[in-house]
Amino acid sequence: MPSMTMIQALNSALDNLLDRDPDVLIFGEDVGYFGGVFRVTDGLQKKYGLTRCFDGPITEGGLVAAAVGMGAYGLRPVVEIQFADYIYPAIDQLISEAARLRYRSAGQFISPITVRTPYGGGIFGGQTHSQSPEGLFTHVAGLTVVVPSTPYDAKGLLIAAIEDDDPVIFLEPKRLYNGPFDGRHDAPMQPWAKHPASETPSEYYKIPLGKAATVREGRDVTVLAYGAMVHVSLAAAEQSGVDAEIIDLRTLWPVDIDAITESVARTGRCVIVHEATRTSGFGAELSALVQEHCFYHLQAPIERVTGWDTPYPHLFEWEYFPGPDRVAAALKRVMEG
Amino acid sequence: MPSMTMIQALNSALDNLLDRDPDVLIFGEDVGYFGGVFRVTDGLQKKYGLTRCFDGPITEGGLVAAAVGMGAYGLRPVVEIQFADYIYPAIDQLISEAARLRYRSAGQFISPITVRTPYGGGIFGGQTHSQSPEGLFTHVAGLTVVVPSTPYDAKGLLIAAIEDDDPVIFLEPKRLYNGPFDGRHDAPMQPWAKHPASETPSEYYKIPLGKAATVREGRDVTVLAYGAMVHVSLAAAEQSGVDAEIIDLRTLWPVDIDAITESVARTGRCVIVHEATRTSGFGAELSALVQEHCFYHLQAPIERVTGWDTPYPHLFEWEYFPGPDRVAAALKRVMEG
Amino acid sequence: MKRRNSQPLALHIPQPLGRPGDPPDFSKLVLPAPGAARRPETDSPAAAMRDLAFDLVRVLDDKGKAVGPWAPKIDRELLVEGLRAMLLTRTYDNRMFAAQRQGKTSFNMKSRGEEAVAVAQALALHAEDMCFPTYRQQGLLLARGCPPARMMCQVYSNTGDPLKGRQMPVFYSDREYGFFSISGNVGTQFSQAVGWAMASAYKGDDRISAAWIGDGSTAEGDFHYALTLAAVYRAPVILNVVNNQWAISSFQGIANSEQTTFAARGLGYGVPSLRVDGNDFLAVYAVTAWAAQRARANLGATLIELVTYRAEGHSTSDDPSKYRPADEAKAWPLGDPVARLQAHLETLGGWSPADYDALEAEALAKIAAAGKEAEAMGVLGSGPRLSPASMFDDVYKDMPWHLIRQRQQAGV
Amino acid sequence: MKRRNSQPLALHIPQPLGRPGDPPDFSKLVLPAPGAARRPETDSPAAAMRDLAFDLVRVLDDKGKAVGPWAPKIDRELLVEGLRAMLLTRTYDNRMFAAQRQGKTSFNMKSRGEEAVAVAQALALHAEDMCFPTYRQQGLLLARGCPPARMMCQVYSNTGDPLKGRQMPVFYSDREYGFFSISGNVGTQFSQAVGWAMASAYKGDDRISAAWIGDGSTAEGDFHYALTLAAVYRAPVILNVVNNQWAISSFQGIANSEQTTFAARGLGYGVPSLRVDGNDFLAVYAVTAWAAQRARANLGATLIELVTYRAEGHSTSDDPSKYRPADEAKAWPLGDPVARLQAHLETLGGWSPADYDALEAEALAKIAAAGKEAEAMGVLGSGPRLSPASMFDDVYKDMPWHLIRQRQQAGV
Ligand SMILES: Cc1ncc(C[n+]2csc(CCOP(=O)(O)OP(=O)(O)O)c2C)c(N)n1
Ligand SMILES: Cc1ncc(C[n+]2csc(CCOP(=O)(O)OP(=O)(O)O)c2C)c(N)n1
Ligand SMILES: [Mg+2]
Ligand SMILES: [Mg+2]
Repeated sequence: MPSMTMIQALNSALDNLLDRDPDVLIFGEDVGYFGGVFRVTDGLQKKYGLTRCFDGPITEGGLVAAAVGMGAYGLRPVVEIQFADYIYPAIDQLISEAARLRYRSAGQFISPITVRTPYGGGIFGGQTHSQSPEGLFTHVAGLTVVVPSTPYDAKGLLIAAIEDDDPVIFLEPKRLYNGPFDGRHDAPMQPWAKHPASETPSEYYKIPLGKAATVREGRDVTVLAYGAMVHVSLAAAEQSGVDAEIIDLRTLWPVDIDAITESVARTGRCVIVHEATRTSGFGAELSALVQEHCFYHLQAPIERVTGWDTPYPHLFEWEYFPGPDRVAAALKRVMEG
Repeated sequence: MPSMTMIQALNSALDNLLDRDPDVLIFGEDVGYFGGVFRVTDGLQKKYGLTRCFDGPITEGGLVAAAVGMGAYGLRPVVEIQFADYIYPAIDQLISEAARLRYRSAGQFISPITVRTPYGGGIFGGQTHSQSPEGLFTHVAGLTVVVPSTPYDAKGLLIAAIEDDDPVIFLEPKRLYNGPFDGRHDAPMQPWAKHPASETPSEYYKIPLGKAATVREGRDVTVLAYGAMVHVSLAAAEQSGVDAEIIDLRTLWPVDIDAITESVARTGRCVIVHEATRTSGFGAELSALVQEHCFYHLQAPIERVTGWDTPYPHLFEWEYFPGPDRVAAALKRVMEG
Repeated sequence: MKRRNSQPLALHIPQPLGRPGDPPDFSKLVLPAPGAARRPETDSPAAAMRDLAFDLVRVLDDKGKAVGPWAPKIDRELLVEGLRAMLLTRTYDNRMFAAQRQGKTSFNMKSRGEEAVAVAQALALHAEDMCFPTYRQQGLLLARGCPPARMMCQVYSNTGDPLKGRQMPVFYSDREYGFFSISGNVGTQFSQAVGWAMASAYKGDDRISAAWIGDGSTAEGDFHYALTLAAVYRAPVILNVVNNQWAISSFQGIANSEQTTFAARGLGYGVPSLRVDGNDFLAVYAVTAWAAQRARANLGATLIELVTYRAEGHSTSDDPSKYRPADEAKAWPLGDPVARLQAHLETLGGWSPADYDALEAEALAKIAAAGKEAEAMGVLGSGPRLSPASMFDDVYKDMPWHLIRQRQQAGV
Repeated sequence: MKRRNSQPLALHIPQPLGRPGDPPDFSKLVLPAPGAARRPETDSPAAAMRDLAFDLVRVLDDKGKAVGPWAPKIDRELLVEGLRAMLLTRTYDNRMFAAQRQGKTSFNMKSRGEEAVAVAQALALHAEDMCFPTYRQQGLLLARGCPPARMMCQVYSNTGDPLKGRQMPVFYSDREYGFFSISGNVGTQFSQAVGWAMASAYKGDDRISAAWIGDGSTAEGDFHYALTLAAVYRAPVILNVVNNQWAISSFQGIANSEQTTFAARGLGYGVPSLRVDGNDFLAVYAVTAWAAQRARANLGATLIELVTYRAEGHSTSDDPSKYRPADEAKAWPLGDPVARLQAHLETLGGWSPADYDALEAEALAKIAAAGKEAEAMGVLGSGPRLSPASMFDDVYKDMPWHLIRQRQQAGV
């Protein structure tokens, strides 16, 4: 099985689907001839032709609107938003249109669209190349929100997202594109090749949406994480010596509630980790859910380790980023609770 | 002291400020000659002239953008978005611009703008005249989110919002515009005139942002609510016989954490009520905060009573609306916990 | 460079020529003579017809005669069909407006004065072409043969409602009649229609799409997105701006400065752009057929500004006497589309007032029967009612755990 | 109407004339002769000058002579000032590009080939007029006399950074020099500039605003909002589209279909619209001064399309040889703005290559000194560093409880 970076795995997913399904097409800013600023669509226009993978004007709202219209026609459009920070102009089409079309038309029209977008910090991108807006989308009835943490998952989840008959926001942790970053920014960069989850079939396969993965079993505390924070949490578990069970949510919403409750009921403790700003981030919902489902099992307050409630500051990137030290400290704190 | 409806109180706030501060101006769809579809700006154009209160094109994004530019110049613009459901086209200007301008320019430019908008259901407005999007804004660092529940508060909070030097999203519970609706939709409509909090000075006054109000003292359970849900919660407390302490948050973010923790530490129980969809709504953050701050005081799981995770359905408005029966049931449940 | 003394600036706030109490004043509306506008070949490049964005295609003259190069060659049968559908639309609107006043529904919107827009355009399109309408093109459905009872059931949110009570009245969706689900957020359909047309072209299909937007709503971003995408990808779409002079209480000057036309917007994207008398059934039909022919020939999009007048309130919630001169509707210089088409049939000969009365009676009877049929399935607040259990369906294709749980909690 | 047989549709995807390996091809660029475009009075109505949206104002001819009605009457001193600022900008860009390659900063963006846009426009405006730029108008700051070291400190996020390390490199903000905070989201400043201009008019001030947007970014909603609002309220604003042919890897056809000009966008809003040779310092100056005069006379907004060429990569993260012909920059028919202004000075007489060399040396010395000054205050990753405690400031005017708490948790 070939070892792939996350970029290659995503490219492979798109390649498989362009090949299998003539109704799949891709568009977005710079995705055509150039292959995308992160190279995810590299070579696809050349291989499948101009109309299968093409450049769009700089109009995120228009791109998603076009996808909604295409979806209503019967296609499965995949839109790339160059950075998640630029998804806001498309929010009306996502919230008022894509997410509600099936409901408001009682199933006459659907929105089987996928919006791919790189998110998260760690590349010195400042406030407009680093954001993690996933929490907003989890508040919208009708949207599915997916975040992979490995090349293998990225491919299987992207295929499932595109084949899903409802709109999916597919957030790609850009700091993981080229390696399994654990938050130790001073350490030499790791390549995916050394990571087992970089082994990725070239062939088509799916990972079901709505299913979490336990990436580390443990008895002391349950860590809920996704994207780059999965790797950060793994590092923090080692660093802290706390025997943490780490759950990679993979699909944020609808979330795998059984995986969460089963684990927390066992460990009695829970730490939630995300890079997004803290207040009303998805961590808030996770905390509320855990509290509602596992109240009588909880032995310590649920902790949230998150980005601070400020814009992402260019210079203070690493002070902002919730790295392994902060997660490890939280693990220790909940063990004392 | 005159008795005012919430509409009159809001109008009075704007009237006071147009009178006192030449830098305050109002614009939005239909707010000028006509005085707004809910009549909040009635008479203001006539009294203060064309440039103080005028019609805007149907471009929520453009209206907020213009306000940001005006704020950077030094004015205090007040923008009306006709329904909160139509605020999404303005989200990029709110999140990427207004909320971050002070930060990214290190204080060189600020956004002292106020965005007023009617929100919430109960008027058979279907999915696009009933939404409660407040949760989204509480996730955005730099925004202040305010929701009044009485005419008196509406006026004092609106004046504080407009005079605040940062952007404020001011959400007006439209079902309370003309009366203190408690969710009993079959009962005859109550006028504000009979409600003590309709007594509203014609003169200028402020209610500080960030301060909650305890609208009912109680020993059994703390209810956190805002907008129409304050009245629903009051009705539910009477109906259930549970001695609930009801806190009207008034400012959602930055929330009055002291008021919350002091009360929950005392009651040991907490019910959170909002009309917005449940998942990742502001109730999730409140639940997480209460859990973090009061874990060792909690005697039962925190309950959330909210709108369902569906679009707001026209026909099933009252099945959707979290009315007093549902809140009362939650009050009883937490007492058993 | 140093600052020099300048005069103080002043902010301009556009105002209409008249308000309540004033006489109606349409002196700013320039009306070229019927028949005067030229008709380019459908394969002319956009750059060769920029003048038409500032002109006005009119076919019917004051006496009801069809004149000039745009006069379409259409059967008398189709004209009668058009008149029938316009009358049906008007009758339907009246009935549903009354139903709202009777408390049978929460809301309603009329299209009076604008019936030619939806009806003539429906007839100029193929039945399989896809429409992305606003809430004021109910005439599309009626012209395409959608049973009025079916539409009424939507308005009543009753047991026959194809949308299961989920949408506000008049926010129809009817896939069978090529009518896209109406959104409450104005403008969003405009850009979606371009996506649909791109999809049709992508598949080598032969169906085109058409979209409508109000004059006021052109200020939304989606208008701009639609034109950008339609121009860049030469999408087979007809983009219609229904300029009925008003956007609730805001006159046209709040949307376009009165220094230009809405059709002129197309010039900046390289899309052929026409302006047409929207109350002239023949002109609307001709221009739409012209644009459809372009689209079908892979020549891309056309922008059409339909100049018309919203003869009644914005909706049942609105009272236009609060913000515009009382008799504006009567003074509207382009008249009434129904009366004008009737006059044309009379000039053609073989058409009498009695024929008109018969059509009108037919419409009344049809709508009355439909009303009975629909009301038997319930109205808002009384009669048979849908089960609330369905309110958790269709959020997703398969119901996720949290909605199953919420349905249980709701006890429905 | 029934469906008839039609030919299958096909989706059109625009393509540039050349890709890597192909020869540069600018045959689609139509260039009217220098001096040919007419110059309307500044108080002419928009409707009387629609032709200019399809024309091209050029002043400098091939020999560097200023010709035609747009040739501005400006002092030689100002021309030298312009050349000095353009050279300074170019030198600054080179230095900061190199600094990025040396690892002293995370990112940089050049404006090479487009220096006349920012510099000539800065000189045609008053110092108090407010600019709403993109990331490619650093020339505005330098032409207005902002010390280059101050800009470098922003790029280095060092202890001298007026923005406290919060913004990515080149996203300057400088209130003192009338330079609005640059957003990472392209386009947002365009509509904000209109709001600022409205505010100035509202207050009876005499300052106007100017905004810039790239060709590619015109597709954003904010472009449309800006024009709508500017037209409706006659805002005293100059709206500039910098058409440098590329938007990262996407050529102009992806933004505008190549069937029209960006200037033509203004026609649909009723805003006077001009197209100008963006590499012609004199033409840019003249058109900007004309637009400013209109704005100051309360005649409202002007849309200016500046036709230029992005001579280098989009940014330090970009390699244009991946998507466009290798020698395109050299083949650009409108030449280099610096060389052209220099040639003009030579035709005026009293200007020698030595004068040019002196200016260049002056720029190099100035930038070298600034570099030293700035680097002494630190560069990204080494040297003196701001305290992270400040990262919680300025989210709100007064720090709310949760940020005080988070600052404590952060231990900074
Ligand atoms: C995004 C959005 N903003 C505002 C509204 C409120 N609204 C509904 S209809 C309308 C006026 C539309 O006017 P126009 O586009 O001219 O269409 P007309 O009603 O005249 O047919 C407004 C402001 C809305 N529905 N959606
Ligand atoms: C809203 C938004 N979408 C996408 C981007 C990514 N992006 C940055 S610059 C750019 C190209 C802009 O091209 P153009 O407007 O022509 O300006 P130029 O770089 O040529 O000066 C893109 C797509 C962004 N910054 N903001
Ligand atoms: Mg209208
Ligand atoms: Mg460009």
